[in-house]
Amino acid sequence: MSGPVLGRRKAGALVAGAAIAGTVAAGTLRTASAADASTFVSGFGLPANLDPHQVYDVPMQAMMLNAYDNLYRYQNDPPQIVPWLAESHTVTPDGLVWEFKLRSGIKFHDGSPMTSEDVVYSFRRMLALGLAPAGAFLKILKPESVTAVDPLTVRFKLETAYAPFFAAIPSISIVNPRMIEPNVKSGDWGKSWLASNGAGSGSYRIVPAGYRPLEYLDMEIFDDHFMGWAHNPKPVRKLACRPTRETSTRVLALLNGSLDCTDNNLPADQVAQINASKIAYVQKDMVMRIFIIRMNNTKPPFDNLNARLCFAHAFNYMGFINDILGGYATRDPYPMPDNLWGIPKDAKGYDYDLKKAKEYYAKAVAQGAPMKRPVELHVQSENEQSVQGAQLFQSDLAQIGINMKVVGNIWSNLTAAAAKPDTTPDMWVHWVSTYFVDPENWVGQMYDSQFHGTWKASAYYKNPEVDTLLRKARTTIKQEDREPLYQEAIRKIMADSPDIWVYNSMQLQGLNKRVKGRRFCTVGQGAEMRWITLDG
Amino acid sequence: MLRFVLRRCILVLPSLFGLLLVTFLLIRVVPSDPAMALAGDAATPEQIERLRQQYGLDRPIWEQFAVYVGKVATLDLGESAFSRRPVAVDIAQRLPATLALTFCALAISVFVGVPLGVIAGLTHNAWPDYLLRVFSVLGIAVAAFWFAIMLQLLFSMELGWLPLRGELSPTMQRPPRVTGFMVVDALIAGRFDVFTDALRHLVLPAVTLSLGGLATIVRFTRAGVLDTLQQDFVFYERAMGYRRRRLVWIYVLRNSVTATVTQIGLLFGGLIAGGVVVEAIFDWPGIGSYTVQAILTGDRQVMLAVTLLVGTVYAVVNILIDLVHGLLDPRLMERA
Amino acid sequence: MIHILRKLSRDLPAMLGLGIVLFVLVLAILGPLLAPYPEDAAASHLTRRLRPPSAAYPFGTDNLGRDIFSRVILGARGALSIALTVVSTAMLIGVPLGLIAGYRGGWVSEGIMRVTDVVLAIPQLVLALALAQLMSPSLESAMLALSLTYWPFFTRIVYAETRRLSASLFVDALRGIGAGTSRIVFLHILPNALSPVIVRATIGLGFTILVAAVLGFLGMGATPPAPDWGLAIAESRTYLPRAWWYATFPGLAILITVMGFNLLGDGLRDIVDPRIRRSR
Amino acid sequence: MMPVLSVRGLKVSIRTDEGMAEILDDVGLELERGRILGVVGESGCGKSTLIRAIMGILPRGATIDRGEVWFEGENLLAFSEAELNDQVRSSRIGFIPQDPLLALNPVFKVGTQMLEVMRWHAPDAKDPTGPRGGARRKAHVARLVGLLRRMQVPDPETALERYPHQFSGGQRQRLLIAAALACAPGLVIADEPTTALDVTTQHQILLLLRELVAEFGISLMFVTHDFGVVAELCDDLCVIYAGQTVEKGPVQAILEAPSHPYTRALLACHPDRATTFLGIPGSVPSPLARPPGCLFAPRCTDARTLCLAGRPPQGLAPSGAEVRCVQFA
Repeated sequence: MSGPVLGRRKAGALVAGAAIAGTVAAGTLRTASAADASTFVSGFGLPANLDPHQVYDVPMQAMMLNAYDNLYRYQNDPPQIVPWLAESHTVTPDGLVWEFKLRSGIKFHDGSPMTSEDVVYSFRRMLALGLAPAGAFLKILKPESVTAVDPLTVRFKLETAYAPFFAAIPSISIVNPRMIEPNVKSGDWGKSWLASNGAGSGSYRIVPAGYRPLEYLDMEIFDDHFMGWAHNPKPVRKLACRPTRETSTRVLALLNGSLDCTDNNLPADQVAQINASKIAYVQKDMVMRIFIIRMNNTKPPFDNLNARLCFAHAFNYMGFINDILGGYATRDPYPMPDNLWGIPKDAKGYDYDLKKAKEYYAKAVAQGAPMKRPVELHVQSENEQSVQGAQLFQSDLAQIGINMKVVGNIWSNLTAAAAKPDTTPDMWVHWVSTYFVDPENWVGQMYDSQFHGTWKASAYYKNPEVDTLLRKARTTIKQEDREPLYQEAIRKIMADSPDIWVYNSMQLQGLNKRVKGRRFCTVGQGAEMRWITLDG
Repeated sequence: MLRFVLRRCILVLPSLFGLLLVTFLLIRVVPSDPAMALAGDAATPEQIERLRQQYGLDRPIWEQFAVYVGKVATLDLGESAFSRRPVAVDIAQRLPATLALTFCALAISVFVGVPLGVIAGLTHNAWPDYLLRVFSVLGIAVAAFWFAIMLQLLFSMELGWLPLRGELSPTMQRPPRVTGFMVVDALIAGRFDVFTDALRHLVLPAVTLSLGGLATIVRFTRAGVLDTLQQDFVFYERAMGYRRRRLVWIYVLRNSVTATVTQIGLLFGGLIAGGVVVEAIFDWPGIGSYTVQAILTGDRQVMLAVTLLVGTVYAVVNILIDLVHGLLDPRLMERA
Repeated sequence: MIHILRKLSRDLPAMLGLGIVLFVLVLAILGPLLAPYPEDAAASHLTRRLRPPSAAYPFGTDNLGRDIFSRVILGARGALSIALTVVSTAMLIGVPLGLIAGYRGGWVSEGIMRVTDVVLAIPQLVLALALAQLMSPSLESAMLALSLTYWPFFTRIVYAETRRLSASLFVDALRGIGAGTSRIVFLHILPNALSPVIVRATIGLGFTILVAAVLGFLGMGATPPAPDWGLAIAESRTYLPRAWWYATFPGLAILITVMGFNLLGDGLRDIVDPRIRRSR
Repeated sequence: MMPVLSVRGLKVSIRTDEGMAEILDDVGLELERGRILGVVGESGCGKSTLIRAIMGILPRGATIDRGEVWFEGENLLAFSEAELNDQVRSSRIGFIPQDPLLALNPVFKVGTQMLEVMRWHAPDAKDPTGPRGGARRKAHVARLVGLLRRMQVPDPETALERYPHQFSGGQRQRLLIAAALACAPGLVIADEPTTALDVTTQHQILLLLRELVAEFGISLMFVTHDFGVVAELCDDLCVIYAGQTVEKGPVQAILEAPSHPYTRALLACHPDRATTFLGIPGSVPSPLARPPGCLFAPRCTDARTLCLAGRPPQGLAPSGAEVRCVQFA
């Protein structure tokens, strides 16, 4: 009996489903008339809430790039930091005093002009709330050190020199105090109000009635945006954010035209089907988002270098990248995105080599490392890719005699567990995305022992030489002076093999073919709507 | 009757208190750190410690519980660690969506399930009965998500009759919020385009969600009808020449649905929590997806509130069910 | 017993159910012997990912190139063991409580039934998810959560039956001749209350498999690479609608098994329910 | 004169798990206009099946193999279910059930149930010239209230608004008698209507029935296992044993000189209240395997070899009763 016949007979009633799936793949489906020519239906995820000073993650980047503006902004691919609200800035040679000069004539959504006082308010608010985006600033900036020199000049006086300061400036949105202040309750800086409302100057204005957390968000064009709309004669006038939870729904919605774009995490296995359709295609973009298998360096056998090297040689990097990810990622053997500065040219990572892994295994055993101990690898259950990687790792480890168990877990538990070395799992899997474009975002916060207790530093790696190098690089201003410091640190870290660095991501986004003019940048990942035009 | 309702309502309170206590303790032992959840991914340990004190998370557990119960009594359900919005506001926004979905699913279950159950009962151990039994069990056993995707493929993709996801088309202007129920608000605003659009969005999720309930109702109605058909009065009524249809659909049915009605009460609580999968696949902005989000992010206030909410809905529905029982069977009302 | 079997043999759907249950039982016991690729319980073969059904792989292959046919067979054991564990644990808790509450009466009964009400009101999924968090998601956490929420059903049934039986003349007579409480409860009331319990248990077995699958769907059940049916469906979501076989066959396995238990349970109910028995 | 009801050679069998059961083998009876016929037999002899066969409501799996049921000159067995419902039940044959509590639908008001019957079967129900809708309903209510008053139900006006469980057993039986008469049928079949009642009430109900037969000009078929009741109430008698009519004739004649050994044995056991049959040795042959000869032969004190040869034919006894026994062949 030939294969397809068997399938058809056995599948019985389900053939209907298969047949439909087949026609969908063939692209003979009707187009839903869900969207009109000026409404863009976006499948990007929504942040936990709308306050850019409370939340700072990839979905927030996508939201705030449209609703708010920043002093400087990352644009293009590879990312460049360009003047935005500010037209220029100066910095003293010691790197302590920064002055930003605002453009004139900037208007908020309520029509009021933006002044340096508003920038001061925004930074003070961000520091006072002390939430996610404040992480880069809390230690180096006091609220009173942000001042307005004149209506268009803001001055920042840092406590200590901090090179990533400028790189982190685009993470702070400028908010409108005149809209927030009337809604302040018991000194909360308008926190609960701004969580569901907008008070910005961005290209699009939030429609509060069209917002339900994580479900939908409606925005409409702000015609008076300071950059104007001359560059885009036919902009998107209404932006409807409709995040879809299930991959299958997401793909179907893209294929029937009820979504203009998906988020950036399309599984590689969906690419062919989408590209075969008449109305949509998959856009591939390199970003700075690295995939890491963490090892808890305080727990035996991971406190042994040979044991760690054994594990590092037992992961099928290219099999994972080529077969499971369909080649949509680059092998990145460094503790940093391979497209960022600071990586030593001579560095060589580890390869998949079970023979070498066995040798290291023997060496580790000889040094008394308990290689027979069953170890656990925690994955984020809801993330299929991490689960597959873990299973792949497991079947290879089994071949060299290591008993590894995959444990499903969730992000909030994992980050909580990572707060202490003894609760941190033996191994776990996560990505590090671009919060700001600087080595500090990756190697700096991952391997400087002062960050122990945060999930980024959950390898609990401690090397005084590396600490010194990273701290020096943090307070050195010029990039050309910092680069060798990072290179040296990375060399030492890689020699110690504290974690298993797997790949740097390629983002896959499904787009309707009517979407034109999209501009991609690793920060925001193509979600900035002001550039987009809808065809037809 | 009023006394009966009041008595039942007062009896519910200790149960809800017990429910709250159990959930509170249960959620307390979950390892995820609410302060860490509040602080966000990029937070430093100092930020987290500050939040811990701010939210009283460093206090003894009984003190936290007492504070919480005091707040609940004034309908303050706290603030979501995730959205940082008042939980009561989030729930008020989302509950109508879930209730609408649940109600429609239940209506489908009842209006399809009861007749099918009666037919199965009337044809006991003949082919229609066998078929209906197998199909009703299929309804319970089929994985909702698989069925949902098949519906999407057929009705949204191939035929293009019904929308794929969501509560309303993105191009539709939302009607002003009055009741929170999209369909009702659309009618109040006189927006018939929104009304039909919202109804069309309801169909697929409601049908998917109705499956399990449909099967349950078929089974219990069948059993009830079988039971009633054994009663002497059915023979008497036939002997007296009752019209066949009226005999079955009025006189037999009313005696047969007691157990079915009880099941509807049990189903309702289940549907609200069980809508999770359906809400996920159809991106339905209700309580189910909210609950999963809360669990995935360790959002304790929301988990507590949702448990309390489902418990309350469960209790209220069961009081209603008792009332319906009383209306169906006068003997029960007298006993109560 | 013979009587029940004979009655059952005339009930077509119930026989179908019995057949399915026995078949799944055989799969569960002999699974590794029957599966063409038993090593695919854990191995991965990256070069043959997501193949559609063929002669070599009748149900196709999954995201790690494993034979879905083998994994469906291997999954029977897990499915049955979770169902049996949950239902028997729930019975162990629920049946004695129901007996006590039904026989003792008074505040003991009132207390037990109130607690039962509270537990019934806990959303099963919420508890399961919360426990999954507490213990880190696994089959064990799912089983515990389901057991903890399923016992009230048994308590209620046994309570009602016990109340009915202990008011009956027959138990009155036993009391009259001085039979001890435990003797009356365990030798006379329990066997009589057992038939609805067995029916509920049969249906509960199917129900549990289904809820376990939903937990798997939400990532809170079995952990990879276990050949769990629910987990397979959860994993398959990412590849739908293209890789339809990935979700379909494990889905069918769940469907057929749950259906088997339910048909059997329904048939048993028709036979043991004394009210319906009269009609036959 | 043609009898109102005449059953001839009725044979009914039911398919069971164990095989075909011959519930009725050969039943024959006649009920003359204006008279009361008592049908007597042990439980299990097929009395209920006889009633069901006459009313056309046999259980599933039952078939009429042979026989005729003539009612007012028409063969009821030729009627379809719809015709029976339209033309016979309630309108021409009223029915009084055994247990008044179980026979009333517990969740509907008494009035609702009685009016449901009248709505379709009252004499004016199909009269296109008569009052319609609300007016007709009003007329029905008035007739019912009158009937209830005649039946001595207290508060007949409010009785219709009450539920069955709010009445006592005797009152419920009166309600059912009223219901049976509501559509003015010519024949009323009563299935042991007094069994569930206490002795005093039973007596009152019998008196009432006796009066009603004359007053409403009905014929009454009264099924019972109680010879005492028969003696008190009936004009004619039909004794059934194991699905066969064994003796029939005028009550007076049979009671004075019972001819069939079975009738004799019954009356010997309990001349007044033959409610139990423990006095007759042996047991009724199973309907699954009827012996070839006389069905009573195994228990009969006078049994001879002839009795085992074949079914005995009907014969005429000196008392004037028709008897199924070789003695009178």
